[in-house]
Amino acid sequence: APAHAAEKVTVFAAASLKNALDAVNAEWQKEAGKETTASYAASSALAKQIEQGAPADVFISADLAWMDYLADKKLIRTDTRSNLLRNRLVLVSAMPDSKAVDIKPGFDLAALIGDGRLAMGAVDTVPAGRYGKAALEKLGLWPAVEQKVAGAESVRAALLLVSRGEAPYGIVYQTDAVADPGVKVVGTFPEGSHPPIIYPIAITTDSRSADAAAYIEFVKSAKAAAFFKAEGFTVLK
Amino acid sequence: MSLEVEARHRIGAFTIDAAFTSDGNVTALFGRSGSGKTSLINIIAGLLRPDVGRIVLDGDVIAHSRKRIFTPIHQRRFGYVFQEARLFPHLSVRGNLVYGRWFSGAQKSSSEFGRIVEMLGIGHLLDRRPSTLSGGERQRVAVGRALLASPRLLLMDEPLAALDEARKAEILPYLARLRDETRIPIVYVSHSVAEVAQLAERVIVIENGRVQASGDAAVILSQPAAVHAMDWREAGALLEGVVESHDSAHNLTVVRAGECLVRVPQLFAPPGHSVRLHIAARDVMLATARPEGISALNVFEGTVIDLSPAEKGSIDVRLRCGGNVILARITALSREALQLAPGKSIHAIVKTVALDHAA
Amino acid sequence: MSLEVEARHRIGAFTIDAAFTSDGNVTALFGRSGSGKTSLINIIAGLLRPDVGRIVLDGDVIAHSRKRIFTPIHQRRFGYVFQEARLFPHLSVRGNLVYGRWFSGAQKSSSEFGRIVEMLGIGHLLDRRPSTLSGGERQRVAVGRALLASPRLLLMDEPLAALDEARKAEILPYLARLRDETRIPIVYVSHSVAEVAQLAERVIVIENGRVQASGDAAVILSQPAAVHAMDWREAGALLEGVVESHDSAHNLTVVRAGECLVRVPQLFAPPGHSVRLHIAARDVMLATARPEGISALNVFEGTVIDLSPAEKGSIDVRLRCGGNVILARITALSREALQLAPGKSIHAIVKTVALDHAA
Amino acid sequence: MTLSDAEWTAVQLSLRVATVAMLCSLPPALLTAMVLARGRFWGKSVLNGIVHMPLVLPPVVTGFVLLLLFGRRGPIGAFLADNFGIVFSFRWTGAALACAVMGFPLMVRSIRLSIEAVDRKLEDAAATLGAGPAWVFVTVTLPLILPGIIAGMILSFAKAMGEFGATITFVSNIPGETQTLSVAIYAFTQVPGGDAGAMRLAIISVIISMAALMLSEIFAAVAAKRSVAA
Amino acid sequence: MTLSDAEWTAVQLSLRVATVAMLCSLPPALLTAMVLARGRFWGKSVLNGIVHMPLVLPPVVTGFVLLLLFGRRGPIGAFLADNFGIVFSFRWTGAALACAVMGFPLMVRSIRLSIEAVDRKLEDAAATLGAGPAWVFVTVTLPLILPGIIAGMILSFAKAMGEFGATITFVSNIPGETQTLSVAIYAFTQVPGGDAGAMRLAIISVIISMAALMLSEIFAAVAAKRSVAA
Ligand SMILES: Nc1ncnc2c1ncn2[C@@H]1O[C@H](COP(=O)(O)OP(=O)(O)OP(=O)(O)O)[C@@H](O)[C@H]1O
Ligand SMILES: Nc1ncnc2c1ncn2[C@@H]1O[C@H](COP(=O)(O)OP(=O)(O)OP(=O)(O)O)[C@@H](O)[C@H]1O
Ligand SMILES: [Mg+2]
Ligand SMILES: [Mg+2]
Repeated sequence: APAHAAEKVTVFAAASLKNALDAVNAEWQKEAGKETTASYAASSALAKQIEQGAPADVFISADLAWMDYLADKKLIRTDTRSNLLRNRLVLVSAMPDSKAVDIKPGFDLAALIGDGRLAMGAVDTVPAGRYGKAALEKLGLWPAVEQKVAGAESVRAALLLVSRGEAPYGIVYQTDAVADPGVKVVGTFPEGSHPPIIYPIAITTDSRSADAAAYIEFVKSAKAAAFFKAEGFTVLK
Repeated sequence: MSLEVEARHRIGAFTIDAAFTSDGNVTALFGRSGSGKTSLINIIAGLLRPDVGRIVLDGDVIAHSRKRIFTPIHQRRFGYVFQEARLFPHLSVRGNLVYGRWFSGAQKSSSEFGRIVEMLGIGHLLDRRPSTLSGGERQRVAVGRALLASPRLLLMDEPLAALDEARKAEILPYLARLRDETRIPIVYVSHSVAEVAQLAERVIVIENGRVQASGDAAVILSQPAAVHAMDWREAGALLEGVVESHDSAHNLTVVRAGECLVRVPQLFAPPGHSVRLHIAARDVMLATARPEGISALNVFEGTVIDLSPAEKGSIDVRLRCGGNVILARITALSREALQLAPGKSIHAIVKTVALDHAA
Repeated sequence: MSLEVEARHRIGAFTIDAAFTSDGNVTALFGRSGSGKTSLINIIAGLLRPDVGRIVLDGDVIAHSRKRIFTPIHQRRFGYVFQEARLFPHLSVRGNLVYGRWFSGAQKSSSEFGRIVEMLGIGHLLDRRPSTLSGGERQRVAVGRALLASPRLLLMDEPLAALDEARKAEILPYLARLRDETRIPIVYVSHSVAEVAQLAERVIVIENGRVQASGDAAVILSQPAAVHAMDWREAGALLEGVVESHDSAHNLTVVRAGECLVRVPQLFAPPGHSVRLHIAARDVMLATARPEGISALNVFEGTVIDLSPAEKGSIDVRLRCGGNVILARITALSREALQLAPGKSIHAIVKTVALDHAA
Repeated sequence: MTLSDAEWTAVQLSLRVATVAMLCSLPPALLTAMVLARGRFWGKSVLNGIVHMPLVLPPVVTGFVLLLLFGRRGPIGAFLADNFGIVFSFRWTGAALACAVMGFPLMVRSIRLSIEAVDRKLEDAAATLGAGPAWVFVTVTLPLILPGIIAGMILSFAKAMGEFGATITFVSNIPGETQTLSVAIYAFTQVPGGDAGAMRLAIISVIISMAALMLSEIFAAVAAKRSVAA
Repeated sequence: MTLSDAEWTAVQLSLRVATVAMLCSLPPALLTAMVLARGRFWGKSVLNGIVHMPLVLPPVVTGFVLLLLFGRRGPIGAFLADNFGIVFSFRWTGAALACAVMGFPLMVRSIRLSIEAVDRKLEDAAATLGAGPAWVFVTVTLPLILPGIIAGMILSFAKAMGEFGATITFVSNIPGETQTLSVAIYAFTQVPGGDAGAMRLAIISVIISMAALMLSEIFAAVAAKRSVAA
């Protein structure tokens, strides 16, 4: 393994974790005196990089699919794998006067959107988009809004589309919605309407770091949980 | 036709500071390489905007720096044959030739096109690209392009330099016709006195950016001392004459210049038509007595006006013969042998074939 | 020195099919515009690879298409003065001049550099960019660049076309010296008989890609009929002679050619040195009796060999004078007046100043 | 290799977007290149900098900037929508705009390079023959810079084929409207097992571009032959 | 505006990556441009296509291809690591490689355009003066195509400053090693509240690129003045 991996724990994490994980890592350094290197990118890119021998010790994916991908290829130590965080999907609007809605089967989302667009992560690619589509399908709303969906490059982009007024409504993560004063959360998708939005964590098979296990422990600790909660994540035990 | 040019301009270390007026139809610019001929022509064309300058053509103020007048190049309609051909590489020869036609109000008829193409011998090149032409072919196309643009003034910067004598001999008479018939004024740069003598009415001599001498071609061409730049061998006198008669049997024409009758190779001008004869000083022989049984057909009686100092063993003798001034170049040895001095009466002998300028 | 060239090549509709051998130091290529001179020179230089061809210089096979020999251009060391100057725009004049020096084993001494620069009058231009030079200045730098590359053969394509006569008169003697002293063979394209007469030992006349005539300069230059391309006015005879004595007081030199003593403007060659004199037919006057009291210093007795048919009223008369053949051009009228016929004895009169070629 | 309907739609859309982007950016690119090559004015470096901006910034940023400017509420977007009815957001026109902007610096550079290589003496010659500045440009300058224009168009087209960062940020990924080939390829790369699909589309994209390239090379060869220096 | 240590590191890294990418791609770009401009051989269109590939494909794809080829387990990557100790994966050298590859078509195009505009008669003239092909190239061709080289270098540098798709895919986003400015900007855009940070870095990136541009313009002006057609 590369020299720097021996002393620092290298974390490959989904880009959406940047704020929270940066804080967690700073805290860990304060406590344990150990440095970390964090590389934030799309889960897909990170997974493929690990497949190609990237010097990652810990991988935190934004969805289960890419973690499964690596597990299939025996590139993570499955004994270290656990589900770290969970996120919720919310419906947001840029209009301050928009009323809260109850998202359930039969809810006329299409009428709400009107002839505008529904911004969300691209439904085949961005995890948030996939979850959103699943939820809409489950609720039976998908056929009505399918033609109105604007699939953004990321949740952030979807949020921007809403806050810029390009699209009247959008489906984004709760974590993103709460941080943006430009949008208003008008509804939360029911728990069961979509597969759980899970951020799994695991140590890679190639990891030579002696500190990786300790690091994971810390990330899963209550201390770290505070930082995740602050960003709007639900911490899983 | 009158052209007034006045220009002062610095380019790098070189300063052009020239002024001349010309009322001739053809004005020749003479000068050594680097003397500023092309710069001056560029100023006339508007390609070079002088620091101070004034250009007036036939009373029409083309440019006047103090009055802030500057007619844009394309509105001047001055046809310019550049020293390098400057053909458009993306157009065929035909495309180059007709380029100016698009813009000139007065369209040259297609017979004119054919005539010019034939004179220049470029008919077989019309569909070729300029990059495939030989040096002389390029220059001929450039001449054609300028002629076909119906210019109101022609600027020609050594247009015939790369051409063989036979071709020159076809083009020069055309230019002379242009001068006489269409009365398009021409400013002509050349190093060849033969060309200039045949065409130019006014000669401007440039040296180091300044006008060294200017005036009537007849006068300037017989002042070789002033004309550093021209072929020293071709210095001579210009005679104004009138066609008197033709001797077709012997292919001769008799021209009356003053009181002299000069026999020259046949000219294609009707009797009464005025012509100019350039008699090079080196072609004039002197004799104290009228020689008999010689091949030369022209023997003029005259008197010596003056003699120049010897230069490289040669002396130019000015003679007055029947109202003309003729220049003869002889050796210093001959001057002694013939005891020449101003006032002495003498015979000037000139071969007819020596007066054959256009081959 | 011997140069053998044989080439057959098609470019577009044009076919060059020429072969000549030359053992002269200077070989002149003559021909009308578009006749294939530049193409032929390009073949010699290696810039054009002919379909079939052979080039042998002093027994050294430079190229031979059948034997698949083709010496790369840069190994030929043939200095080439192009018809257009082709200076390197990114180098200063100095950079252009010394460019060849980097590659030639034999370095020209810096005194040679100074000499050539001074002869060409480009000393004040050394730090300038080619784009700021006048047309003639560019051509002079191009000549200097080729000369300074220590070539084993010089190819010159109208090198002096854009120059004034005074400058030509400085460069031509230099080239003559080069020919005589360093014995670098030169292939020279020019439209000017005066230039060629001064330099060339062999003349090749090209017409439409084919060799029309080739041979000794003296022979070819006195066959104006064969030389369509040259200045008809300058046709004449070349005399081989030896410097007999100098008359410094009168700036004259006496040259013995056969049994004739010819007085010419002073030459800077020691007695005994062999020289060549070009006597233009138009400068020769004929007289049935020896004329007296005339300025012309050269009067030769001879007999008429033959007369050409009249062309445009002129007749070329070949004379034998003291072992030389001299050409005289007279009018048809004079022939009648003097009753010239082969065998008739006659006097040929030539002015000394007419023999002054280099001004 | 047969294409699914969706893929076929993406191919058509990509071609349309790339072609429109290339053609529409040509006039402003020509103008900008001309100004940069020939102009002498104070803010030239600034203009030059702005032209290069889409290259210097991550495409996502460019996409954001486009959204801010040309979005429904953006100053330019609102103006165009209100006055001319031109709407970019979530339209293929927006994708074309994004691609045009991303390819703009490439096009300007190529054309500028050619303009700077033009022998201005030829333009002077045209002027002496009576051609005014506009005619000189059309009849002399333009033909002479054809190689640069073609090169610029190639780069712009190729860039448009590969562009997705700015496009997806600006106009999202709407099948049939803004989902170009490269956006579709990107989508495939984002899901496990999508490699085969990505590969398929990438090959299609490469084939199209290769064809376009060969076509352009033929044009360029013709243009080059025509403008060989005399 | 003061920079944090991390930002300063990213700036330095970006400069290093962009400079190395630009300089290292120059020789192969020159060679490729020369071959494309002058060569007459069968696979020319194919070579031309390959050169344009990074432009045509989404950067993510290029990044993946690089990862597959030059990664630790990739055929070329393994070969280079074993035999020369050159490692690209997750090193700044990999970022430089990604940027070089992405900028390669731009550089080749510019240089090729200039090569095609060179008056070959000048090269002939040099040959008659004794310069062999290599010397002709160095003393005549190279100076004459300087404008194209400079333009190509500008484009390559600017592209390297803005590149993140291929980089982040190939060598990830490792601070101090592969996190260039534009990758850092991208990371900022992916989290709530990152806009200000992204803006800061974008401004820095623009300032650096502007400075580089101005410098290059000065060079280009000098080069242009030197190679004005005579
Ligand atoms: N940009 C420049 N910088 C410095 N000197 C220049 C520049 N352009 C021209 N010159 C000089 O100006 C002088 C006049 O040039 P011009 O081209 O007018 O000469 P010319 O009389 O046409 O000569 P030629 O007969 O050789 O063509 C030359 O000495 C030339 O070197
Ligand atoms: N690429 C080409 N395609 C067709 N014809 C060509 C091509 N190149 C040259 N030619 C023709 O070949 C002939 C010979 O050209 P070349 O340049 O050798 O003539 P030249 O004797 O040097 O003439 P000049 O005295 O005008 O320079 C010309 O008629 C020219 O038009
Ligand atoms: Mg000139
Ligand atoms: Mg020629």
